[in-house]
Amino acid sequence: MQAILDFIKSSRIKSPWLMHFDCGSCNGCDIETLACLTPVYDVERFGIVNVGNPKHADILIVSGTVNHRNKKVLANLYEQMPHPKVVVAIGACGLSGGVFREAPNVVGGIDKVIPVDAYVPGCPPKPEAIIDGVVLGLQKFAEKSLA
Amino acid sequence: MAQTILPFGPQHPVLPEPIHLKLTVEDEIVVDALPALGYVHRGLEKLCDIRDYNQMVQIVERVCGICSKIHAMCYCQGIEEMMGVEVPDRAKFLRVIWSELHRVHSHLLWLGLFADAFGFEALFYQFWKIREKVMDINEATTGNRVIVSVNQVGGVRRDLSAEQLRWIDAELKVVEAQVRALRATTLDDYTVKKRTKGIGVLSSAQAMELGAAGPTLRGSGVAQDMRQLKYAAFDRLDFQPISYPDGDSWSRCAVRYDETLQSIDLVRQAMARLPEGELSVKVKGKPEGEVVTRVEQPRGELLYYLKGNGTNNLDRCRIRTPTFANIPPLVVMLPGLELADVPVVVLSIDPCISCTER
Amino acid sequence: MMSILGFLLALVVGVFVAPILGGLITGLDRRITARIQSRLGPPILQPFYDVAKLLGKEKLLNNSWQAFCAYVYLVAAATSVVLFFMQSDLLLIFFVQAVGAVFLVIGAMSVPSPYSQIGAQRELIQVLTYEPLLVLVLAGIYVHTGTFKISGIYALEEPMLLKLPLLFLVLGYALTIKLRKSPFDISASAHAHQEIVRGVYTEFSGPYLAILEIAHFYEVILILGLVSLFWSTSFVGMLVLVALTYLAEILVDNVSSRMTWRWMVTSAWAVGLTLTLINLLSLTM
Amino acid sequence: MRLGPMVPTVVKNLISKKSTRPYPFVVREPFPDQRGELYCDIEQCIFCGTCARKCPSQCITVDKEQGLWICDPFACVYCGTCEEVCPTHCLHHKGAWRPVAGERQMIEMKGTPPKKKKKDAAKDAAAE
Amino acid sequence: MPIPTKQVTKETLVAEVLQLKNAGWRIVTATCVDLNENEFDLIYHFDKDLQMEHLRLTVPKGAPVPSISGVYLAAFLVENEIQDQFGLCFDGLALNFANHLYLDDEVATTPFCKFGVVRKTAAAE
Amino acid sequence: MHSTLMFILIVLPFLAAIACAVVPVKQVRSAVVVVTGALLVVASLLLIGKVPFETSFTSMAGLPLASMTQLADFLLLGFVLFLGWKHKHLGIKILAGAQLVILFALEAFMMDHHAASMAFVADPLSLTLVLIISIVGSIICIHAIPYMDNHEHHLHLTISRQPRFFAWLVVLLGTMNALVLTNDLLAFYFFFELTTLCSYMLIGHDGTEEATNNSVRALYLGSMGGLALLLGAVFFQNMLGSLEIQEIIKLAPSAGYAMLPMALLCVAAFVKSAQAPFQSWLLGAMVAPTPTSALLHSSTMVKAGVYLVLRMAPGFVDTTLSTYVALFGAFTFLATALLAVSQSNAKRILAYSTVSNLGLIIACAGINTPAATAAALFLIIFHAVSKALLFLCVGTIEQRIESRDIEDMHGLFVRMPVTASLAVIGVLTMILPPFGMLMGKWMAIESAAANVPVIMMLALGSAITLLYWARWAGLLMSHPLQGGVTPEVQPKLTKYPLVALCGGAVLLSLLSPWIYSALIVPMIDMVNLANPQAMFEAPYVTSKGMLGADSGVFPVAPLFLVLIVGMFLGLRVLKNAQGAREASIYLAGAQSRTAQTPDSFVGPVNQPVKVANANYYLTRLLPEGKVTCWVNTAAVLLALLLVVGGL
Ligand code: SF4
Ligand code: SF4
Ligand code: SF4
Ligand code: SF4
Ligand code: SF4
Ligand code: SF4
Ligand code: SF4
Ligand code: SF4
Repeated sequence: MQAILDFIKSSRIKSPWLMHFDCGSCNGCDIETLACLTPVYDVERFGIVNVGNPKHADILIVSGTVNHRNKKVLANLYEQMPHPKVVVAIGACGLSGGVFREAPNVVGGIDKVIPVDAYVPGCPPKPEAIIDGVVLGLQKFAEKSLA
Repeated sequence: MAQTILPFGPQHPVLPEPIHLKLTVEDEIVVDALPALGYVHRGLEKLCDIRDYNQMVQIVERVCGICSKIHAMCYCQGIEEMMGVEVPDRAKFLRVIWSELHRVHSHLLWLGLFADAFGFEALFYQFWKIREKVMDINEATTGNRVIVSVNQVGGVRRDLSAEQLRWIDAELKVVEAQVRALRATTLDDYTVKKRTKGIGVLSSAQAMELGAAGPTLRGSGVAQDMRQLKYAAFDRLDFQPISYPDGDSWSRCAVRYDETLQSIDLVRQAMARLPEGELSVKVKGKPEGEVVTRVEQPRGELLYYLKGNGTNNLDRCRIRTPTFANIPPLVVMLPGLELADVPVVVLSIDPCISCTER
Repeated sequence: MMSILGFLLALVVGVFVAPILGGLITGLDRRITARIQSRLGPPILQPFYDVAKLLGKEKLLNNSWQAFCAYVYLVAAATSVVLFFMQSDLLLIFFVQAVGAVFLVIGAMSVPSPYSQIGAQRELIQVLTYEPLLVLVLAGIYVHTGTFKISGIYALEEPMLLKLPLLFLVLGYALTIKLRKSPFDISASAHAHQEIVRGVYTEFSGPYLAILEIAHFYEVILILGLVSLFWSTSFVGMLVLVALTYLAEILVDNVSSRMTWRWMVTSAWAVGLTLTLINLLSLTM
Repeated sequence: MRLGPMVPTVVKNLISKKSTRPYPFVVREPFPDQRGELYCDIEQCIFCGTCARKCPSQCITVDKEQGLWICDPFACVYCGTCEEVCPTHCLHHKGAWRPVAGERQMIEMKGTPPKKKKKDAAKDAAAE
Repeated sequence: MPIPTKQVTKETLVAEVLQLKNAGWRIVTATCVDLNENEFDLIYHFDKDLQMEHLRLTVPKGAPVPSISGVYLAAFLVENEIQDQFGLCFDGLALNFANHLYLDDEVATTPFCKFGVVRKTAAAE
Repeated sequence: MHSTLMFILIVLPFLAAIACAVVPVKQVRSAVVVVTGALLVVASLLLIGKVPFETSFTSMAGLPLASMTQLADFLLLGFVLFLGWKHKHLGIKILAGAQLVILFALEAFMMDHHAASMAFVADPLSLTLVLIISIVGSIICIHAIPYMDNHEHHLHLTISRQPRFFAWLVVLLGTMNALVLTNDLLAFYFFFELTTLCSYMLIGHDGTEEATNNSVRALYLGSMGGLALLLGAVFFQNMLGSLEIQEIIKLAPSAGYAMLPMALLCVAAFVKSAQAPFQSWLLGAMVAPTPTSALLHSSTMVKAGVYLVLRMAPGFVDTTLSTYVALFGAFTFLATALLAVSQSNAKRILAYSTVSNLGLIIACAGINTPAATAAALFLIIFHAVSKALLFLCVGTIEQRIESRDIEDMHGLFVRMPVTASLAVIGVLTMILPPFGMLMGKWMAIESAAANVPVIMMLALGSAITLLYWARWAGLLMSHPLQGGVTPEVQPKLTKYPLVALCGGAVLLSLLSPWIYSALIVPMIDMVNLANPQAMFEAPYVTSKGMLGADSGVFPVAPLFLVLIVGMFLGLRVLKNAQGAREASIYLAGAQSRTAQTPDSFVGPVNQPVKVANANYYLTRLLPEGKVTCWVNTAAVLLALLLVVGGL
């Protein structure tokens, strides 16, 4: 029994399914996130699968600025993810609103709506940096699932 | 007959960007589609009030990361026209090289996403694999993969060395060969044709009436391309717009496939004819007046309306992006299709919501 | 009749070994698929990590009936595999397996989510497409061997493939649907996601999704078992046939786009029924 | 109309070298002049504030009095404008990208404002 | 230097647009410019064989403008956008998003006007 | 003892009917129905121990049965003629007139009437039907008591028309019992016609225009069947000099020329079982109150048709006729299953499914091997029980939600947990192992496996069947995780019949190996007895609750064991699941965040939009009208082939 529980625990960081939500990004960050999945970076090496459904996701990758309309969507998606879960914000926009911080319909970074576990700076961050972000997220994931 | 009403987006795995369609289907046949926007709206045009006209270059680049270079170019051309600045020739050619490289990467990206829309995963991966070479060229020559920031009012910020030009040429050969190898699959495979031929038909009359732009327009047989306006160095390059007559998703795909190769060719032409000279000229004064400029984005005609008032800040910066023009045709194309065709047709206009909503 | 020992063996192999094998094959599948796409791909054990992780996740449900249906799916899949190892009646095995399919649909339909519902409808259409083909393949086996019992096939002197080549193709056609591979991955979108997210699986999450995955491992074994019967005379032949068939499935998956369900029904019935007809007639004439 | 024209491509993929880069086990050398992490050589900075004024993202604050150069690394968009306009060339983009972070950060660098160089430094030292 | 435009009035707008359509012009888009406390400029852009034609309509704030979406359906999007951002209302919109094309109720004033006015929400209408 | 049982089974219902019709007190009528039902159940059960037997009566309870039926026959035809005249229906007039003439000719010139007695034969086949009619039929009649009250309440009738209704309902029970027990083809013909009349009366019960039209159609098509049957009888009398059913079966196979009357009998049976192209009357019959539909048009009366084919089947073993019957049945099975797919009206689904299943039974009769016969019998039994259950569920649901459209039943569990669950179980017993229907289908497929066209149609048909059942069962059960379900209160007479049928469907499935030994083995023995050339062997052996043969095994008991263990596990899972977090449905992230708008998403113009879910009806692929047209054309051709090809 203990062995099974251990296996489950160790499996957690080996099978992070991620969902990507574009929260009003300029696409720069999104295409770099997508690039992570493609042959050259192939994050499936780490068991990472891009799922389109919050109910199947462990990691939520969010890019872009939060505005009044998409903040509700963001909150919905986060709520529909089963625990344990982590959020990785990518790009200047996702981190703070970036260059658009002062634009009229911008609320700000992702952490204004949901708690963020890893911040990946860049505009857009390179795919390698996004992988780093997911790795950092996974560390938090491991901590959370122990708790 | 019983109807299913479902939200397609804002978060949907086939859409990298948030757009919402309220779909009404009967046995998976779409009977009604109503779009909802606003998930990406930032209001960035309004930033011209608090950022000077030079800073706006970086901001309009971020209208959309995929053709950032071309946005900046269009904007700079507008300001230059308003201020009467003549850009050095070398800068004009370099602008063409980078903008056509952007078109190559954008079209490859689209070809991949389009393949994904009809569930051809291996093809998706293949195109994205090829695309990485173009991204490497971007990164090596501009310092960034996606948002390259090479334009400035008055010229360009980076140069290409002779060695770099040779390297680009070699890399592009590989890219071209690999893209050509996928022609039969992209345009002639039975399963692909089944999913794209005759799906989402837009006649040329409809396309004109609904204001379609870019490959969506050219896929309906209207050979109109803003590069015919001969901005930048296009007056000194061989260029003929590509069009296909059928107006279906397949035609739009064929246009983009051919344009990928065409753009590689244009890069080569520009590299071959690249003149020596300055990269930029010093810009003096403050923009005043009105100007309308247009360039061809990977997704079609891009229009900037700029109005200066003699200060460092513009009075109005209005951006009409190609996807904005292609949304009405999309809404018209959807009814009567199968649900499975919705991603295909939505992707077939190469939607870019961040540019639509800015 | 079977000895008690044989029965117990079948039970143990069917219940415990089969899913492990099924998981390994799925892992291998993902690896090969990745290589075909010029990627490195996940570790072979990835499916087990996935399932284990899912088992440890929070339980999230819309209604409890969903959970019930997931378990029935699992039990039905396991039962059909056990029956297979007991060399029971093929038709019956297949009907027992259909219990799982039906409960998956019912479970998905019990949630008013349009994606899940559309997935369920499509799953039903998939069942509608492959079921007749499978029944006809089994009927062909019956005509050839005189029995629906698997033991009857093992009694054959020469591989069934030689007499039923077209039916084997039909089986392949049907199994592509069952394995959720392109061009027929239309109800659950195991890899892709194009229009309906994860279709029938959309509203199952965490442990309940894990249950469905395990059930799918069983199904993979059942399907490959069925394939292996076509070369029942030698163990090596079986392995080779199964490996080649599976490779072919992966290849087809990677060189075709996903088709619509209308195309699936019409093409499967047109091609499948014609091939069946020819092969059956050649057998009965 | 052809069936399976993709076959040669996938077979080639299967038997040829995979294109996956083994990041993070091997990290690729950055291209020259890549715009990675922004770095301020604070000793060279004269606190003129040009970078702060020109930055399109307005993420830099310069306090000439205190000798502070502050940058919000989460708002910087790596456009390189500041690097270009800095009169003393004390701003550089490193080749490598900025490392990911677990929480909000602020880069605050304290240098010595020009002119009153020695005097101020002595004052500061005395204050501490 | 202003761009060459043809000045139209609210009354002649739709007729002019119809004329252009019949002559085979494609609508590119429309632009709204906040001129001062009392007026907007509405500029309509058309294209034919790479040539452009612009119509300029100067209107006082607060009064609705006739929609041209009856002539060019495609115009509904840009007119909705202007309605959202500038609070300028259009009469006879083919598809009216009632001030909610881009913006949610949280945005209380028209964001693109230098002299912002309170946005009318759908509920208020 | 025989005579008492026969009296209860056949005559008592008629007496009860009279009581129902004349006593206007509701309580008395209810009591009469319940008591008659109970007596029928008891009598039919007692009959089990008696089979097989033959008996004949000159009179029963002092009534001269044989001569009475002869007289009644003419009266009946006269009445039908009158109805034809009343409804100005030329077809009915011609058919009834022709039958009158032919019957007169037959009675007057061709038969000798020395033995004016009525012969009955009870064998396992008739016993099976008697059990179904008496038990299932009675349960339906009892369920009708509260149902009709509600029904009339809805219609705001001032004068109850229930006496008439219940009278015809119970008359039918007696008629059917007589029909399956009689050994005389002419008597069979009379009862056959009588069921048509019952049908006419009950379909038209509500008196609306639609009801009247549909009842006339039923009468018209029914009369066609009657004519075919009568013609068949004339031929048999002419050729064999006998109208004794057992005699005909014995003599017929040796005589190739006897195929024409056999074929005519089959056609009569097809009409009664509403096989294509005659299905329209059964579809029309769905306007009737649900007990009528359940009793006449699904579980009992339509079985008269398949009974006739099965009864005569030993008479045409290994003939071309048999092949055609198999083809015809399989075709109807497939075609009407296709038609069922396009339906969202629950009663029409049930109707098409009935036709479809009867087609399957007829196909089995046509395959005409012992295994197929066994399959047919299983199908008859389990279809009757499950279908009755489903009909009664639909009736109950309809009275509550005032719709028969399955699209209106999404999440019915919340409103009617008991009925919804019962309906789901009913559906599952129709399509899944280890339940009896599926076992019947399993046997049918195994026995048809070598018959290429038939197996192809069966394979397609059974897949389609799965489709239209599963989607219905699926949509009933959606409900919120916690709370929200309102307990259901039902009158006892509504609830008990449902529960009894449901329990019956499950329990009988478990008992199927024993049913097989008790009913089917002796029946095959009887066939052998009746037909010395055919030396059939029992197709399956039963041991340890398993049905086995060389060709395959169906481990009923072990599967039930798995089922029980599975259920136990399932219930624990259900309980466990209560602890889960309740999730909102996936709506692409756009779900409305207010509690006032459940299952809604924020759509265009920022307004909440409620999601809608609908089944697929493939109406573009299979438009009902067009498909009906093709099906009917094909069926007419097949039927012609059957009549002509048999020669
Ligand atoms: S951070 Fe940069 S690249 Fe990413 S979304 Fe924002 S602007 Fe685009
Ligand atoms: S073009 Fe489309 S797919 Fe590409 S980034 Fe823009 S929105 Fe996304
Ligand atoms: S058109 Fe779309 S893709 Fe191109 S730059 Fe604009 S936003 Fe980006
Ligand atoms: S020259 Fe440099 S230091 Fe002097 S004021 Fe200008 S920017 Fe500041
Ligand atoms: S790189 Fe660009 S955004 Fe970043 S600090 Fe410098 S100027 Fe500002
Ligand atoms: S925060 Fe400032 S210093 Fe840091 S990397 Fe971004 S721009 Fe450079
Ligand atoms: S521009 Fe250079 S010197 Fe001036 S404040 Fe910025 S970093 Fe310091
Ligand atoms: S349309 Fe076809 S099916 Fe309908 S009544 Fe006429 S013939 Fe019969």
